[in-house]
Order: sequence, then C-alpha cells, then structure tokens
Amino acid sequence: MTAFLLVAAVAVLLTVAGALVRVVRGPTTSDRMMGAQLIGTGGIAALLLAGTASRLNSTSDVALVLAILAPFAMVAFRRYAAATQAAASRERRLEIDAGAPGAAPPQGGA
Amino acid sequence: MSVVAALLDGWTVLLVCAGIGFFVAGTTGMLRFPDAATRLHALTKADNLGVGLVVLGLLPQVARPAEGFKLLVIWALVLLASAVSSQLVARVATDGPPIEEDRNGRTAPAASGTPLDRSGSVGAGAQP
Amino acid sequence: MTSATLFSLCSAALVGIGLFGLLLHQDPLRRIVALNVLGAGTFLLFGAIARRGAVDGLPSDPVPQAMVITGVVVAFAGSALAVSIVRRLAALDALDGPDGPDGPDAPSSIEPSDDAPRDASARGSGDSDGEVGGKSGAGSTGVDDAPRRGVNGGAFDGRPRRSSIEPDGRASMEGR
Amino acid sequence: MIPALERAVELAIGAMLVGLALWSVLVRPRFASIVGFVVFGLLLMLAWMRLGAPDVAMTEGAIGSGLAGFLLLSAAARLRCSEIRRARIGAGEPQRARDRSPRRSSIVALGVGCAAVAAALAAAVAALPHPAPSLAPAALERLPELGIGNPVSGVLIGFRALDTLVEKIVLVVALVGVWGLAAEASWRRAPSVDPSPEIEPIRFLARALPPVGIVLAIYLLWRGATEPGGAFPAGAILAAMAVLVLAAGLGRLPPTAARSLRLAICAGPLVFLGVGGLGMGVARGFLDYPAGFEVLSIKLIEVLLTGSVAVVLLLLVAGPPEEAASANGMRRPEPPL
Repeated sequence: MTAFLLVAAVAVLLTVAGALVRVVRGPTTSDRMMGAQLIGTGGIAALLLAGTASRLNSTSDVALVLAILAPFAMVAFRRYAAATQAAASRERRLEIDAGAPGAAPPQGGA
Repeated sequence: MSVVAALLDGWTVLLVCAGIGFFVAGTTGMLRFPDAATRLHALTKADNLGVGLVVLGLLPQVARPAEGFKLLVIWALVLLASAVSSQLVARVATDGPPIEEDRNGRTAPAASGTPLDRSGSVGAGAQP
Repeated sequence: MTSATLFSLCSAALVGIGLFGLLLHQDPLRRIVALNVLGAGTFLLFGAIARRGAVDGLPSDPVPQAMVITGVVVAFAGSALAVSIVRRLAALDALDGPDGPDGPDAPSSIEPSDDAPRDASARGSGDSDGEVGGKSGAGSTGVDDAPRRGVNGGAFDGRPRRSSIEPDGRASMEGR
Repeated sequence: MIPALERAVELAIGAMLVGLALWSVLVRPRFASIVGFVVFGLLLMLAWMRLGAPDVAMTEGAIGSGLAGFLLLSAAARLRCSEIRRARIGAGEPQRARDRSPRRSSIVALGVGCAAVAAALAAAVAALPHPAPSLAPAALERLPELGIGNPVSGVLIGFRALDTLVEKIVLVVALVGVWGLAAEASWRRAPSVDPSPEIEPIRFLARALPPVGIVLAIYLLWRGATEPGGAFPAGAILAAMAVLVLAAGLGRLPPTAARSLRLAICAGPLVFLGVGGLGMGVARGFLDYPAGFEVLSIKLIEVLLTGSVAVVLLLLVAGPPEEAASANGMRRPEPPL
C-alpha cells in the first residue's frame, strides 16, 4: 500500500507539473491564477498521499493550513484585476473624450 | 491479510486512482481548452472531485478517526476555496477588458491598441 | 543521493537564482521577489543541514528548524517593509507627476505649454470618473488622489521627505 | 522500491522548485513573477515536508506563500494604478534610471558570477562533515524539563528563547518602520487593507472561513506543545483571517494612535521580557523559566505571542495608514463598462 500511495503522489505531482505549464504560458492573468490554484489543490493531494504513505501524523495539519489559505491569492488577484480593468476602461473613456489617440507618454512606454 | 483489510485497500486503490484520473483530466483540460471559461470548467473538476476522491480513498488508511475528520475538513475547505475562486476568476475573465500585465516596471500605457501580452485577444471572452 | 543532498543542491541553485534576480532587476517589486527566492534558498540550506542531523526518533535537527521559523517571519517583516517603501515611492511619483520629469522642485510654469491642457483634461476626467464610476477600486486610492491634492496646493505631505528617500527604488535593498 | 519512489517525489519537487524560481525571477511581466513566487511557496512547503520539518512547512505555507503572496499582489495592484495614471497624465519618468536596461555583456557576467556563487555553495555543502553535527540529542535530552513534547517548540520557546524574543522585537521595529512611511496628513490614522471589488463572493468567504480559521489556530497552538504547530503558524492564520475580513469590507482597523492597538502589539514581547526577567529573580537567569512553572510560563507566553504575532502580521500586510483609504472606507464594485 505504501508503494501504491507513493506512486500516486508522484502521479499527482506530474500532473501538477502540467498545470505549471499553464502558469508559465499564461496567456492571460486569469489562466496563470487558475494554474496556481490547480497546483495548490494538487499539492494538497500529493501531500496527503505521501504523508499517509510515510505514516506522518502532522501531514493533515499542514494540509489544513494549505487548504485554508488556498483562496487568498485569488482575493488579491481580484483586486489587481479590478485596478487594471478600471484604469484601462478609464483610459478608453478618456480617449473618447479627447477624440485623440490617447495621451501617449513621451518615452513610448512598453 | 484479512478480507476486510483487502477490501479497504481495494477501496483506497480504486478511489485514489479515480481521483488521479480527475487530476489528469483537469490538467489536460487546463492545457488543451481554448479559453478561460472552459479552463475553469476543467479546473473545478480537479479541485472538487480530484481532492475529494483522494480524501475518500485515504479514509480507510488513517490511524485515528480524528485524522479522518481532518481529511474531510480539508476537502470542505478546498470546495469552499474552489467555489469562491471560480466566481472571482470567472468575473475577471468575462467582465471588462482583458487584463494587461505590466512589463518589468515600465509605465505601460493601457491604451486599447497596445498589445501587452501575446494574447490580449485570447481568453477573456466577451468584451462588452 | 539522500534527500538532504538533493535539497542542499537545490538550495544552492536557489541562492544563485535569487542573487541574480536581485542584482539584475530595476523594478523594486521584482527585486523583492528575488530577495525572497534568495531567502528561501538560504532557509532550505538550513533545512538540508537539519535533515543531516537527524537522530533516532527525530527526522530532523530541531535547532536549525527553529532558526528557519524565526527567519521566515523576519523575512516576511522585511518584505512588508520593502513593499511599504515601494508603495510610498509610487505615491510620491504620482505626486510628482504633473511637475514633469524635472522633479518636485521645478516650478510648473516651465512645463511645455502643450502639456497643460492635456493635464487639465486628464485631471478633470479623473474627477468626473470618480463620480460616474462610484468609488471604484482604482479611482479612490491614496495614490490616485495624490496629484489632485498636489495641484490644489495641499501638497505638504510627502514633499519635504522626498529628499530623504532615494528615488531610484534602491530602498528595497533594505528589506532584510 | 520505496526509497526509489521517495527519491522520485523529492526529485520532482526539487526540479520544479528550481525551474519555477528561475522562471519567476526571469519572466518579464511583474504579475507573472509574483504568481510564480506564490506557486514556488506551495512547492517549498512540500519540500519542507520531505525534509521532515512540518513546523517549518506550516510557517512557510502560512507566511511565505499565503500572506506574502497577498502582500505582493496587492502591491502590484497599487503600482499598476499609479503607473497607468502616470502614463495617462503624460508625466515623464522621475526615475529614468529604472528604464535603462543593463548591457548584455554585464548580464552574462552577472549570470556567471551568480552561478559561481551557487557552485561554491554546492561545493561547501558537499564538504560538510560526516557524520553531521547535530544538536538533536541534546535538545531531546533536556526536553522533558520544559514539559512540552515538540522539540521545535521547545527550542523556540525554551532553549533559544532569546532568538524568539529578539525576533518579536524585530517585528515590532519593522512595523514602526512601516508606520513611519505614512504621509504627514495620514499620520496616526487607521491603516486599511484595500477592499476588493466584486465583493459578494469574497464577503461570503470572509464570513465562512474565519470561524474555521480561528478554530484551526487554537488547535495548532494547543497541539504545538506536543506536535507540529505552535505560535507562529497560529498567529499567521489568525492574521490571514483578519486580512480576509478587512478585504471584504466587513471590518476596519483602529487608528494607529489607538492605545489598545499599541498594547496588543507590545503585549507579546513585553510579557516575554517580563517572564524572562522574572527568571533572573526566581530562577538561574534571564529567560530561565521558574522551576515548577515552566509549562504555565510557556503557555502564557505562547498565547500572548500568538495574538501579538497575528496583530503585527496583519498590520504589516495593511501597510502605512493612508488618508484616502481611511476616508472612503469600503468601495463599491466597479460597474461594468
């Protein structure tokens, strides 16, 4: 049973590595956050599997900490997204108001 | 090995395998689906059922009932986090313009014509 | 290869990577991330050394572990301080904005004249946006309010301190 | 079979750690870098479990990944606001130096130098003595004197209590530094966590999660005496719950001038100092707990330390007080465009 649980942990970790590709490739910020969340849940599963395999008592406590803090980055992400979207929409409204192609910064930006 | 123990082990193998199946399916969906909404669909399957089946599968293996209870609480927390995060991501992905990422701290004009990431057009669904 | 060897090699790599990012980037937030990677590498080295000191009944030496717990908390405090400095610098930059690139001491009359109407319209639109969009997430932060206050003459806050803070973001180096 | 599988798990974690660290340090968008770091923190937690250090894993997960990720993402949101605004009003860059990218040759030289540092470190690790020196037997031997069973907690609160005490003071000093960055007009006002828009799901979370979090924190504190856990993870979880409540707009922080707040910040270190000083009178020296009262002293210190760690971490995440934020309080969600 120990061997099976460890194999399962390796399998979950490998799928987590797949989600890592989504974090790295994006393309949008939402995709990156979703990849991060999949890694979080996969991490919890791998932790439980490996911990049960090695009969470690404290594994479930660590997984509890991980689980309770899982939605945290997402809350901060929502704020980031709102800031960017609000600024972008304000920018667009400004362009409409000015009737000009926007207030391009002198140094050209990105 | 008694029959009961063998049955419990079989239960574990079955459910953990099913859970891994959901993880693999979720990751595949994450990688293959075309936009944020469909990827969210894949993600929730891995979140809710992947962890859930692994937890259910591990239940016969725990040393004490309290550990089993903690496993169930972990599943409940993951469900809650998944539900809330899905809401947030879905709103971000479908409301408003796609979010542009800033590059290396330079001032990036958020003008609509500026392609900031390779994919301003991918993903974000309807732009009202 | 034991897990201690594996993770100590890993930690050496992390230290190198973190150092590289810390020295390479000019964006203060990326530097903070790099500094945290560097810190994580250092802590992981402690962890590997603790693992080597395992004895019967203990998977790992508790003394380095306790030091790492202390270190993680202190590193977080340093990051928080660095982030606060970065935020303050951004607020001061926004305050400097209407004055143009010459910094806070340049009188606004030497601004190129074609900038002035654009600034005015931008500011006016920003104000009206505050009403139209309600108290939107981005519309009412301290950062956003700062230039308005600066133009209206209530610019006392921040400016006298401007000279005491290095404006190039190096302040984040003090993070730890 | 089983050792090979365990190596496989560790190898997967280590490879992902290094790759992710490299990516999040090198990737261009700032946001991507921070997400990479959050995921890095998650994987680091798995690494700590493999190293047999669940106490560190908990602290790292709660602080290094959870709170730090929130802090950095919030800061990125702030910077994004001010950058877009600056681009919009057409202001020149006050820090032109920031935009000057280094030459390719100097980047290569830097990379070689850092690789050399990493290689030197790896060589030093390889040259560590065998058998490894360990303080574990000494700690285990004296542990019964403290009346607690978790050796890491024993080291933190007992054998190396001075480190923990000084660390607490460092936390307070860092908080003083953060508050010192407040603008003149907002000095002594209330700091605030930026409320998130799209408030309903977050508000639901902020109502559902804190009861569980408080129970978990008490459980970890209680269990910290015998099993992994203790004051730091418990305090970090409490702080995280409070951040959530504030981000949902369900509560507000008191002004920094409030006496109760300052007392809460200082209570942990002061009681720690007090009990330590008491040791000079009744026991053998500073931070020597009075004989017969070790468990009581340690429990008292741990409980107060947890509260004080939670308050300080929360205030560190909230940052310096700001005029606008305290004036507006909660914000309405952004209407769709």
